[in-house]
Amino acid sequence: MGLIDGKLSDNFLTTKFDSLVAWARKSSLWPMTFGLACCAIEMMASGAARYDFDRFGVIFRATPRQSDVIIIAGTVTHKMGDAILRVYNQMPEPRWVIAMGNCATCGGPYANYAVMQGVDEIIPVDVYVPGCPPRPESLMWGVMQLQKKIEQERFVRKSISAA
Amino acid sequence: MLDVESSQRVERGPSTVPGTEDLVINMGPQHPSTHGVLRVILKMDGETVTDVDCDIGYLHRGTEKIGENITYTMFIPYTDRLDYIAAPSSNLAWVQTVESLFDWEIPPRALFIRSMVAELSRIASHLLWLATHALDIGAMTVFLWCFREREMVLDLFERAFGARLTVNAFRLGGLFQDVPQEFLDDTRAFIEIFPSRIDDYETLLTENRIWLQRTQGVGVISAEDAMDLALTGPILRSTGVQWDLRRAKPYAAYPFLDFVVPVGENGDVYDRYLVRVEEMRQSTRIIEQCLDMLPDGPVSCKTPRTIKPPAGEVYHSIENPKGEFGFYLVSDGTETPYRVRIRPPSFINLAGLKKLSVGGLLADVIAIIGSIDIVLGECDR
Amino acid sequence: MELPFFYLFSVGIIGASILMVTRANVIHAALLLVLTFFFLSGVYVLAGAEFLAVVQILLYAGGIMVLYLFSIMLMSVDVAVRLRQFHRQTIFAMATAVLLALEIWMVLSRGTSYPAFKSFGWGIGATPGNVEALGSVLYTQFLFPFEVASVLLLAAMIGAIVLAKRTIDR
Amino acid sequence: MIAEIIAATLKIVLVLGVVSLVVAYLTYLERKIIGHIQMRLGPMRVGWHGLLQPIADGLKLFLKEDIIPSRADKIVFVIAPIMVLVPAFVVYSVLPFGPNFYITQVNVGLFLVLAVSSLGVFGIVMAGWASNSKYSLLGALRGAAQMLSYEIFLGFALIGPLMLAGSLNLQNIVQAQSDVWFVFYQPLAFIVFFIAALAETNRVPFDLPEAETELVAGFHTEYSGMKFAFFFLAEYANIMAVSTVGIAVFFGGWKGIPGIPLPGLVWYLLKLGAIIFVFIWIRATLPRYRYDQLMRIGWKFMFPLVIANIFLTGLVKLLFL
Amino acid sequence: MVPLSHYLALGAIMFVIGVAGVLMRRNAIIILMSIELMLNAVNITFVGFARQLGDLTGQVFAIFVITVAAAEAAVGLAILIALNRDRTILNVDEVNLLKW
Amino acid sequence: MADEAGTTESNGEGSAETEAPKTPPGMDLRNLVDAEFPGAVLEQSAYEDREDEVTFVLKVDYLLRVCEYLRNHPAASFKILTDLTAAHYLENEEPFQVIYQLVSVDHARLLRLKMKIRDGQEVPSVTEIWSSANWMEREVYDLFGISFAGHPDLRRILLPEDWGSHPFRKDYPLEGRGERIYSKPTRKESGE
Repeated sequence: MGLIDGKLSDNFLTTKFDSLVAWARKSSLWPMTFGLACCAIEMMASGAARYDFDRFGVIFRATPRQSDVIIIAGTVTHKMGDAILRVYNQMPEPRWVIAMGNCATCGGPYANYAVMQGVDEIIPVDVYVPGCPPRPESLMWGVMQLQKKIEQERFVRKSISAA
Repeated sequence: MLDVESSQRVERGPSTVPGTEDLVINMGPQHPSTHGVLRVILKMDGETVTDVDCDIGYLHRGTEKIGENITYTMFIPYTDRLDYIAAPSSNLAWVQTVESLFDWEIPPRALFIRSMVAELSRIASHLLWLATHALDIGAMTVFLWCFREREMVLDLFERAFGARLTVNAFRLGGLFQDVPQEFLDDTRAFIEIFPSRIDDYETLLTENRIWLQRTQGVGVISAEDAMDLALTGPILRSTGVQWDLRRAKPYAAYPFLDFVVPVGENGDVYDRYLVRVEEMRQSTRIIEQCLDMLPDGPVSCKTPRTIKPPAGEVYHSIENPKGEFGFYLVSDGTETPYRVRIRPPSFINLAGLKKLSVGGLLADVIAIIGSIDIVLGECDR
Repeated sequence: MELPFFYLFSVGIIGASILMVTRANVIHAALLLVLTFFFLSGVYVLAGAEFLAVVQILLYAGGIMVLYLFSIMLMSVDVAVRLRQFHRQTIFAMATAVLLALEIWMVLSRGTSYPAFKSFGWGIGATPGNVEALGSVLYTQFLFPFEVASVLLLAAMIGAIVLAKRTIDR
Repeated sequence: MIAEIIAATLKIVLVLGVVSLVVAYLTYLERKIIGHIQMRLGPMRVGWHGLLQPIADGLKLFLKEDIIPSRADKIVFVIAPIMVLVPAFVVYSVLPFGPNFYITQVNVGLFLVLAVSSLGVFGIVMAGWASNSKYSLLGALRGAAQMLSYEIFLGFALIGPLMLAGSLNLQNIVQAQSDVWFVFYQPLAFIVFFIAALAETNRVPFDLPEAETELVAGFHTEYSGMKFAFFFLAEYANIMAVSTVGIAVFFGGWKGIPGIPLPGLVWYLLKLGAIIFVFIWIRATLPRYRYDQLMRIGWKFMFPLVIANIFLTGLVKLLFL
Repeated sequence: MVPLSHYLALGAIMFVIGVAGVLMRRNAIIILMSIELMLNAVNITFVGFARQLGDLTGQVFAIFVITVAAAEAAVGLAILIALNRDRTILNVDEVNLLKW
Repeated sequence: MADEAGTTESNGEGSAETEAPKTPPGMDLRNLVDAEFPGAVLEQSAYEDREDEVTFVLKVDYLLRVCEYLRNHPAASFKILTDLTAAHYLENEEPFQVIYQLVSVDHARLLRLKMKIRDGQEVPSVTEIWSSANWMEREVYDLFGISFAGHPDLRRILLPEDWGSHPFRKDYPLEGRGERIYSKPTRKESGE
């Protein structure tokens, strides 16, 4: 894949191929089981019977190597920052980040010495899900937003800015 | 899965001590069964654990320091986020601690509702514990079944207080408003079906041979050792010590309620399981009594607009689902507390992990961490 | 049709085994030995010994070599990789090996004149289903050696357990 | 000669293609069945009732970045997933799916199945060692010990039926069950076989080598993308293979209940579905054994049981047949 | 048809490689594996002869050899593990406990 | 007796026992301790005379002996050290207080011990008496910078090893100090 990534021009074949790839990727988003605080409980609830993330093809994987998206669910402290960065670096491309909850978004109610004011200080975030903690429906909305974002990504075609 | 300091690579260099070198396994701060961001450093000889060191603080959010900078009322939402699995319990501990600085007369209706909601939160907490504990040991269906009932409890919270998880349930002096009648009806409906659901879990686990083999005789601790380590809650009770603050130092509506404090015999993981399952049944009984005895009347006493307690210091603790959850509060007579100390059950119970797990196998450590039932929010604060 | 396959397997066996005895990394050596055994079982199939071929894979590759790998992982092999791999006596060893090769070659070249080697005598082993034949030979003619072999295995098993077990008082 | 080779190749391609597809859909089936046991729906959004889910998963994994950890042993790391997948598929070359539906017959058929499937453990050991990660290494050690031990019980459990059938050829074994399935003659052997099969395929309650809550993902913790997909496929291919062996040896293969005229392949598929359902059902129900308990069950319970079974079978055959 | 001499030659080459491995290497595990190689070389000749003579005795002996190899591997590895546990050594020339 | 009893901040109940008609709470324990270690208890107080809020302020030298005595004496039997914390009073002469909250399961009662120490003064560790003190003393060390003599493993527990300051001291701001800077990763480090 590496050879033709982002090098082809728009035509019927490449467009179809890209949409196929996008479909596969958005249909099988495997998040990491990565819970930090309160939001992790709601993340677990999202995977449980009533909300059932599996409907979307979302199943939680324990290892970063096999996951596509990391849901930062909870307060990110400075001590945890190293670990998050390391987990993120262990994930294979393409990878996405959902910042779940106010703490991961902006530090939430914890404006003090120990807490990082938003996980975007260390890793790039694709979707922010507000709430303290967000309801499972909100997290689902976040995943759907991410799916929409993936639909628009280009893989073998040149990116819009380059073209 | 990831480790922080030394990466998870195997260092197979020459060992300093002759003989088999110990394998150092670094679990966490991101590992599926450390229940959050606990990091456990295990020294292992083969599969046998020889030393355990916990690295905590990955969720240290300085809650106590924040509490010293805001007013008494403003701190209630922060208590939600301490033990976020049973938020009303944390609310209750804080609210009662502050109230103990005054001599307010809390209306009985508020007391009963508080007890009822605290017991609901105990059920919610124990359900989450059972779900994750069973999942740790490999029984994945229990996880989803428990979450089904947990969702029902969260629905009740939502109906009464408007939030699922961080409910901010109580106010100083009572409740901020009366609970709706639908909440009471739904609660009654819930406690009618809940005992049969507990039977369902027990069908899957209590007499399951694999479950018995995985939990019986694992992580045994004696009553002496448990008290020495200040382990509280179901862990202490599983060793046979009947110490429940709802009984020993009754608060809220518990003096009027009839319930049994279940105790275990062997102090192993299985007994902790039995104790918690029985506690869920007892909680159901308590809720039923609360519903039956619920008096009419106001739900809040007259409180001043700005809460300025007299100077002094108090320590007040309640029986949280995890153990003794308390606050040591120093007031200097101003609107903000001078010192807020949270007595965290998870933190202190987790300190017993080493005692419980050395000599066991790797899989036992997982079962033991599960049976301690930690929540990192109040462990790290 | 058989000959090209035989050459293929032979080259595989020889190449893999030469690599095996020269690797510094024990795990690589073990895996190369497994490869050798695969090719060897191919040779067995060509020689009409299917049962032996399967036994070779099942016992040697699937059993003994896994035991090797398992043991290697229990030991600290990475130290060994960094150390000197060959004895000082390597040159003598090579010389001995070459001498041995010469000797075997001489013996073999003389031996081929023996008449029995010239003729193919397909007997019981010729039938495609040689499992039954092998079984009947093994359990009638060679019953006593077979039982001795099982006693040997039992002794080895007990010996291995005693050797590898930690001292009891630890 | 050429025609033979082409025909053989076509057969192989056909069987492998069908097997790969079925194996991929096993994952779907598992998610659906477990979902319903757990009172949820399982995949619903990708295609009608999530039917395209395995395709999407496979395609995504195929297009995923393939990480080789910098401190891994690169060659072994790359070979390991192949070493797991190849034996899992080679086994199908001798398995009977229907009266005339198989790739080849070998007179050491069952033995060959055992031999080839025992090679899967190499891939696991190699993967665990090459990843240079502690979780992987522990998973590999557990996997090696577990699969080596349970291979023995698996093989010994098959000896009873073999003594009844008098052949190692799977076709002959199936033919020998024309009247009565061997599961009725050999219930002990079947129980041991089934437990050993669970352990051989690393399924709950014996999924120790990849126990998620202990070892993250066990031996394949460090694998991503396509290589991980190989492990995934191999696991399910092994389940199907071992189920097929079980059907052939204990449940009369493609032979159906007399009086119901259905093609052999359909009977086979029905039996396969039933056995795989039990596999999934067990996964949804039981907790996981601990390592020492696993070994104890094997050596102290199952091993004497199979030996006794062989002895009894021999005795009965000697005295009454 | 593969002539007998081919089997014998293959066996001989394998045997010599095994001998060279035993004599050259310091690593005890590789020495053990070289011995396995030698045993297998013998098996090749057994099988070759069995085929040539149409007699299954050769194959039967190969099976016995495999039995012996299994026993040897078990005991050998047990010794190595014991050595490695006590002394963290793997090289044969360091095994000098009996040397005074 | 209780001649040296003073008052803590403002509750002013401790010194009242000489003229008050009823005995203040905790007198039985006070007598117990005074009989064995006269002069160990510097002050005695209880918030609003509550039985559960009895506080003894101890002399640092007596801490270990009094604790062991209270743990083992059947009339006290404080088997559980349920909480150990500290408080910082910036303006006081002895700015730090170390607070021990004891629980007796047998008698279902609480007792609070307290020590006032200077900045930098070492406190004897009670880990030998109650194992539960281990982590709590580490926490106090971490957040207040009070070191405990005789602690088996005095490391930071909540904050990273390299933090360098003690955030629960009153002169430490809520925000600001100790912030660390991360750089966003531009490209994944291969293989990590």
